[in-house]
Amino acid sequence: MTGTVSRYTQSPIHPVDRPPLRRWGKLKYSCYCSLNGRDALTMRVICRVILGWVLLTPTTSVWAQGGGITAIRGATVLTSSDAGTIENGVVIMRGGKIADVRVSSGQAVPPMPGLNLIEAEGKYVTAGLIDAWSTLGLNPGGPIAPVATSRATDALNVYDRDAFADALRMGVTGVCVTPPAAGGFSGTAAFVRLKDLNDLAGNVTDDVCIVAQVGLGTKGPVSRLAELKALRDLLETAAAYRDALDEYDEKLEDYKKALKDGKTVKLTKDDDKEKEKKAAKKGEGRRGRGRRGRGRHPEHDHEHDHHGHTCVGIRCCDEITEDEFVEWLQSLGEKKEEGHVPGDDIGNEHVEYDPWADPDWASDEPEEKKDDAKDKKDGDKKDDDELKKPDKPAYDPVSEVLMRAIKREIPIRFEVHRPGDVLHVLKLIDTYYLDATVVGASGLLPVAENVADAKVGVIVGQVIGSAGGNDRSHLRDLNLQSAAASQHAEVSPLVLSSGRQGNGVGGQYLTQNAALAVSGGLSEDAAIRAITIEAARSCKMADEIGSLEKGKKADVVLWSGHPLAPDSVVEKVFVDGVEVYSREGGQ
Amino acid sequence: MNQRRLHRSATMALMLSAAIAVFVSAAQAQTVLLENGKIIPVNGEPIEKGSVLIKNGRIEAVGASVDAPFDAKVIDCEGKVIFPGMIDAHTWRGLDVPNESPGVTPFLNVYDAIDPSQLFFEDSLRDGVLSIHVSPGNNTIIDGLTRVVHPIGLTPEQMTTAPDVAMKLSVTPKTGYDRMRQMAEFREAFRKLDEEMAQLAEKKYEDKLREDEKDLTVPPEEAREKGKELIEPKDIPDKNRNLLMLSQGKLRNFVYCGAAMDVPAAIRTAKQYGFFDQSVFVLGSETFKAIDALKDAGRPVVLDGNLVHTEADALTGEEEETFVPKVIDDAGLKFALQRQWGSTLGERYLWYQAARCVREGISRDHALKSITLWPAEMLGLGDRLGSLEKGKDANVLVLSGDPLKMTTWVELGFVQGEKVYDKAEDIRLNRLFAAPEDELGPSTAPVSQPVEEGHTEVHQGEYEEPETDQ
Amino acid sequence: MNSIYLGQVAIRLTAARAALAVALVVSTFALTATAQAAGDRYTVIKTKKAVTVGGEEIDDASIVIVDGKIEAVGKNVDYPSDSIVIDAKKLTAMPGMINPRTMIGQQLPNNRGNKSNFLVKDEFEPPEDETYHDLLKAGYTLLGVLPNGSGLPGQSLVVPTHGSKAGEGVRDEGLVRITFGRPPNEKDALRGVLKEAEKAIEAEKEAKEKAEKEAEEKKKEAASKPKEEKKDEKKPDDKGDKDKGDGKDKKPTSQPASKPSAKKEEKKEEKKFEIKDELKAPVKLLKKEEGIVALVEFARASDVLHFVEAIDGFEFAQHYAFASRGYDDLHNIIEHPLIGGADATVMLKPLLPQMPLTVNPYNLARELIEEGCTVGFYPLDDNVREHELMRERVALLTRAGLKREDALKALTLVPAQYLGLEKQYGTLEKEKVADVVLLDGDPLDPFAKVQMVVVGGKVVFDRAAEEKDKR
Amino acid sequence: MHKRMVFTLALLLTASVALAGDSYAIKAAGYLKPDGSIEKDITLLVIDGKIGAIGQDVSVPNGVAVVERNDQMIGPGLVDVHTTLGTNGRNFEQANSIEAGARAKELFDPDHHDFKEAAAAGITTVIIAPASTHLIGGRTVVVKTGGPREERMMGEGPLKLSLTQEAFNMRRTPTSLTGGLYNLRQMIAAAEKNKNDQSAFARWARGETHALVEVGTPEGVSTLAQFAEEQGLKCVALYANQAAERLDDAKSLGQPIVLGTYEFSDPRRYTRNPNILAANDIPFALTSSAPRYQSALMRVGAAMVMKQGAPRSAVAASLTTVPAEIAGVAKRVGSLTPGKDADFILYDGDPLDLRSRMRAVFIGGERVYVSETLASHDGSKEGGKS
Repeated sequence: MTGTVSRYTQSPIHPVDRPPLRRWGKLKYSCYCSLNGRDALTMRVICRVILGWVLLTPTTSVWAQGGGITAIRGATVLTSSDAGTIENGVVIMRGGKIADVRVSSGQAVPPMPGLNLIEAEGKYVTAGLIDAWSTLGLNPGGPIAPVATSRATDALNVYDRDAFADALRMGVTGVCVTPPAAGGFSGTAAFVRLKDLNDLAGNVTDDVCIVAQVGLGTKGPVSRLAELKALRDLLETAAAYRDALDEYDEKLEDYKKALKDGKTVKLTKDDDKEKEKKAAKKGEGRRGRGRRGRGRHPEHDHEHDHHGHTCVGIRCCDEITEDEFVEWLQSLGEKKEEGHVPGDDIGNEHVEYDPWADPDWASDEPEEKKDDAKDKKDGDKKDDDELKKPDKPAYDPVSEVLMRAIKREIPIRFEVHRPGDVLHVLKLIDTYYLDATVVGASGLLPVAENVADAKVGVIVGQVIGSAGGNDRSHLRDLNLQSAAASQHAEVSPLVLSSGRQGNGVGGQYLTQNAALAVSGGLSEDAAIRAITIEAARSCKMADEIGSLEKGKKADVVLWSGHPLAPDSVVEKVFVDGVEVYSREGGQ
Repeated sequence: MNQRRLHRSATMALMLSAAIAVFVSAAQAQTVLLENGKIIPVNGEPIEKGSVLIKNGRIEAVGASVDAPFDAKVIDCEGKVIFPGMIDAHTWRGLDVPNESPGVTPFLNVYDAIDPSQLFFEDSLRDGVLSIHVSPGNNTIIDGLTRVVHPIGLTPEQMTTAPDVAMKLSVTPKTGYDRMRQMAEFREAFRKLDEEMAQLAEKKYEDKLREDEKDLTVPPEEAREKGKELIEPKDIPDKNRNLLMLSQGKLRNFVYCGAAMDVPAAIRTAKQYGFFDQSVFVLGSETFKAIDALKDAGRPVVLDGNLVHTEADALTGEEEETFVPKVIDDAGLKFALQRQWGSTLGERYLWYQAARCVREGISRDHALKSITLWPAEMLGLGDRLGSLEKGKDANVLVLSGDPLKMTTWVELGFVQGEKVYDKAEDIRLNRLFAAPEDELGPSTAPVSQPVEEGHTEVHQGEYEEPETDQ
Repeated sequence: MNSIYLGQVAIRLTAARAALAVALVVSTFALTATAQAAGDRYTVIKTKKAVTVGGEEIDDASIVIVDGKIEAVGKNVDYPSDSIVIDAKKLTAMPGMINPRTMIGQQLPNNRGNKSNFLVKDEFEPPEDETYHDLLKAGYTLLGVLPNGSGLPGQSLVVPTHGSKAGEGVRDEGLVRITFGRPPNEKDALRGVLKEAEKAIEAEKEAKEKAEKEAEEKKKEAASKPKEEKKDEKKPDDKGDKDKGDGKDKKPTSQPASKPSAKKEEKKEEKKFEIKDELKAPVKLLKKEEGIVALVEFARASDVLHFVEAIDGFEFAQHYAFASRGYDDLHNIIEHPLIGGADATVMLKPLLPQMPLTVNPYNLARELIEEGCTVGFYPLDDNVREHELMRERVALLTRAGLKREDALKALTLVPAQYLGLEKQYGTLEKEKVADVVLLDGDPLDPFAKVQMVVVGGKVVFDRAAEEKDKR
Repeated sequence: MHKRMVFTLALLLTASVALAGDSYAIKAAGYLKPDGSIEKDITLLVIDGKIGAIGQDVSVPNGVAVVERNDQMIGPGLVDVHTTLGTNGRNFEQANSIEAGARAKELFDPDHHDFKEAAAAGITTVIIAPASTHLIGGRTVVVKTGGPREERMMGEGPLKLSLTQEAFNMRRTPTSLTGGLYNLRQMIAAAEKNKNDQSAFARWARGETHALVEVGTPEGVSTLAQFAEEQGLKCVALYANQAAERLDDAKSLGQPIVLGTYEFSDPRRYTRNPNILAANDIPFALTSSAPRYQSALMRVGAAMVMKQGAPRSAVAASLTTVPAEIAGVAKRVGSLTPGKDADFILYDGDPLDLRSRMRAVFIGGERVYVSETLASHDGSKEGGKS
């Protein structure tokens, strides 16, 4: 590389303990062993022999696939599965999957091509650790203004390899990167498997879950309630949107059927004008629907949806939107003739509108629904004889996302800390029947039983944090308790994670967090599960990763000692059966 | 005495702009033969002693010996170098306001923002940059259409080399946005376009039925499909016209990627919305880290004016410097260099940037192409600009020496066959190079000499035939 | 090869570098091994070309160094066979560059008024070795460290950049900084100082005479305060002078007249005489003693006129050195006798300023030189990066018409002159201190890098060896 | 049911210690030796608040109560070299930057709850220092965080100085580091002349004692090293978290380096520094900087450092012997050695393991803290280790 000059030529620090990273220009990275047909055949034969050595009873499924075999033998295996802890176990990886986990036979094995046998007596093996709630490698690149349509993938800096390498070095093979918190819905999280630091983007699963926050920082009770209300309103809107879409689908089916049956829609010349009128009405209608959102400012409903956020409780109409801009541009030419004053349609509505004068605004939803239903019925009656094309509800990007949560297609996470807020959120979860997890939960202790009753999972962030003075003071020391509390209250599942760090750090200290939780009363087994299988479960990845079970992806970590012990280090990390990190030089 | 000097320099500036006006308006292209010069055609071997014939605004012939018509104005370029006009591949200079405040404004056009009076254009002319791709700034999401201009003319119209060349986009977050929201806006813009076009199609189909006095007998999807072919260009609302062209892959586009992590996003977005084959990536200095992705994409790139990226190692604190063009060149990508505008150093010149590339190990051929032919190709003007070839626009420079030499100056500049720059007539340079007493006449001259007289003395004969056509 | 060719050298260079590196490393080792013993031994640098600055540019020149000084520079020079040979046959040699005004390592508090007895030497805090190293890498071998403050804040220190510790300098006295940026205050202040100094001179003279001629008894009598009288007398006189004329031709004539009268009136007052510390430097300036230089700095061109007025009536040191801080309008007074024509040394930032109220660039350095000035350059600020960019900035000025030899001088010889060190530094000539910078290209090629720096026969910086170390 | 058990157990425990009176013995699973290793199955004999004996074959005199703690390990009380416990922010002096005569002794409240928190985190001895907003902050004081009242004050500690940005502002002199060093030089020169001056500053100036000097940046380490060498001073660099980037300078100081405070958000660049220092035989001490940070972070920091590869011995020393040395109280605290104060902690596992919970903390033989949830764990073994 030309022009690579160091300013500190005599720096005493040499990065010796870095995982293999590609420095620009040269490739130094382990890859899959690729075998051609003939090799594969011989391989298969060899494998059969080897397995005979390694295992007492080779399973056919193991060598049905091609590829080399890696076996770790003699270690204590913390499986994170029903098998529990296996002393003197053997973990066999093949074709990127875990071929078997069992007690080792202890027989000697001669060196063979294609077999990578690692003798690991006195060492420990776990599944790759998973940081279920992290900001590792996140680089939003601007003031954080997440909206429900945000995706963490978009802000994932795949070139921040040093940060990911640090996590890998500590045994972390999977990270759930969540959008930064800002209150309200802040988009969907992404799951990154640290399979190849040079191709992180290729190992991202998008839309792992939707993330929301309530009552962060030192917000007062009123604004916290407003926040909760906003969340509820958005969910409500999404539910209504879902209903509207369903209704439309139904109508469309009927319509199609009618067309098939030979009915036709009569088109008249006047239709145009009527349509325009309709469109105008539709606009009103939209606003009307907004009213249903219990207290949402009617002005702030749909006009701004293309911005991806719905402005609840905040007046943000000062900003001229693109639509308004274009409309205004066009109005300069077209509408003048009709005596239209430019700008008429931008600001005037605000002046004219008086929310207190509008009796509908504050009224309850059921009534409105009734009214609507009535309207519909009336309408149906009128047009009974004539076939009409159904109107599709206007697209609402926020509801499109939230609708998936309501349909339980995607889990949702609420970051919430204060006990009172937790209860509110539990209610919300119950109302909309969400597949939800409570995150952060630093103030879980008093309401742990409620959480347990609600069968809602908990993800605990940092077990210890810096002390008062900053706006995270409510996190102080409480996580430790909540970890213990969760266990006592038998909240299941419990996940430990690195939490919100803000500066792109995360994952590196997962085991230490877990160790602290153990000192707080969590059992060691539960602590390990909380950073492996339960973490995977909270990200809907438990079918593939998170434990050492036959058939799962071979994300395996070899430790020099117990993972939670202070001086044990990661010796090797395998992802999909490929060794991605090896501690050079041993102890 | 001080006042006198002051006054004079101010008036000189005025005179120069007047001179520019004159050049532009003299629209009759001459037939000019540049002979005896060393020709560096960029796309071929240099000719030690050769001639270039300019006729009707185009290059008529290039070669060691060229037959010139009797009426050709012959300019002897003995000891000089003949070089194609350099091309600035991407800049927002020359615009009065580089970005509109809403992020998604595909319907805008830089035509409305070009400010011909900016000194930027004059400096570009002096530095041999004869084609400038003026584009909206990087602080945007989807911005309007760009334009290639030459730095001479009084109105954007006169300055235009090629209109509506490309569209400007940025995946790096606009001020006040984060990356996630930036991308959400992208998705929403294209989704909306799709929806609106579908609705338009449906309406067109229904209108057609209405005209034919028929009933509607097909479900909406079918109507939309059938309506598609009925849409005529005039039906498309102005708001969507450019974006539609973009999504159909018919519009060249320049996508700004400020950081390495933006490169995959840019490529993904471009592919998803169908404009990848027309993409040029405008890179920040850190983006070389995404070289693999760039290499796979294989699209041309425009490099940051700051050619060296410096970064401290997170672990050791050691600073590493990387010469970015070398990384790009080694990956086999076509690249264009940008000027580091506002710098008081050499990096504000295109030739200097190219010279630096040569110094850091890039071949001379590539370095020269990166300021001429490659940017021309990126702009889709490869057949018009960027090299000295028969049939191309006569954007030609006569240099006092090798283009990559420190002491070289532009002596003559031709845009579309017109002589638009002559160093001998460049008042600012005359003043720069004049001996202290020269510029005002002998310093012993009586102080009472009227200032205006001095002017006429100096400038008489410089612009003799101010024929105005308009 | 007057012009700088930017293109083709690169590839050849990289190929050559490997060979070069080996040679350099070997020679470096040889040097360090014998450094102590080599006190009187010859060191020879074989170069591709020597840009001597003082004289001609010599191709294939050898530079012979003995005892830290240059013995000879030339194509075919003789040297003993046991000389240490530094092989730099691919490199171009130039004298070490000098930054005449920097605050690097300056520790003084912000002095105001006359603190001319303050010496930077006393408080100099050597910068980090890294900074020194980076300065060497940029080709700078000497720094003139300014005292901090305004008025007469103290005296500069000149230090070499190859690892001098606190208080070690090649020159630590006699460089009196005078800033002149706010005429109303500073004019009076400067005048006041000069008057006091003048008085002190008189008093000293008298004391001497008395000591020679008369017995000690008489000393007791002499005590009175004629200070105020003198001031009153002089001021109207000065003002009158200035208001009348432009000060162009006036200066020489006005001073002798007022002096003698002042002298006589003060005669009686002295007893045991000792000049105050802070007056010592101004006194030396007025006495025009050898080795004293006034480093005068201006913010605006008009300051020069005010300065002339302020020192009117005094005989100042014969050697002024200007460093213009603003200089955008210095062209206004280019014909002023103090600027053009005089033996003033003017230090500038290497920029191409624009004519006021216009966008017309003008080459101030070139115009000053053509008016007969000596012009030198100093970096824009104290950042190492700016030092690295100096050659590029100056090269851009040569593109804008500055002559090559003037440009080179402005980086080496002129700063030396400014610091009163032109006899020891600034060129590659016999008898000068052997600060040799070796580049892989022409000094004015902005892309050429400093490959090696040899000071007093020792290699103090070697890029190739360092890069090899790194690997 | 559960509650009753808690009560009984708590009663039993207090009873057992109370029984011991002035002398008692504890049988434990092991104890942390100064070199970081663990000696197993030991007995600790406490006589009159001092350690009488410790080891595998300690004979317990007749009449001395023996407490069986066979599932627990003993570690020495932790020593924290830089805190502002109990000062309520009174350690700020706004007007002057140089406060060589100030004494931290006079500014803390010995009954402040900060001390209880520190004791609960196992920190038994602390240095209370003036704020870092002074060039010379004054003299620190070494106190215990609990135990017999009359023995809490252990004496005055080293002088505290600061060369960080905080120490300089424009409203008072010196306003810059350079000015500060200039002042220091003058003061040192004066102190060197007057050999009779026995003030803390003068003794430090003459190189007789060491001082804590806060540096912050790597450059600060270099500056300090140069200054110390020039003036012949003994300086302990405080918060030199990147000292490893200036290894030579750190070495030339010839004193331990103080590092802190480590959190779970620290990038590896900082946490791997102790590792490098240890590899170069430079001793280091960790500090919690309580109450600005939680006292508990001291042990967390040690675990983080160990995870980055620092050897056990160095990490153990960094919490105990090294800070005791810096505080000048190594003869009394810092290790479990006969004759020293009986400041120790009962853990339910390896003292350096984050999984181990502190069961009880003793200062001067007196129990000052007992784990609140102890009972529930004793009751149900689920929380223990496998």
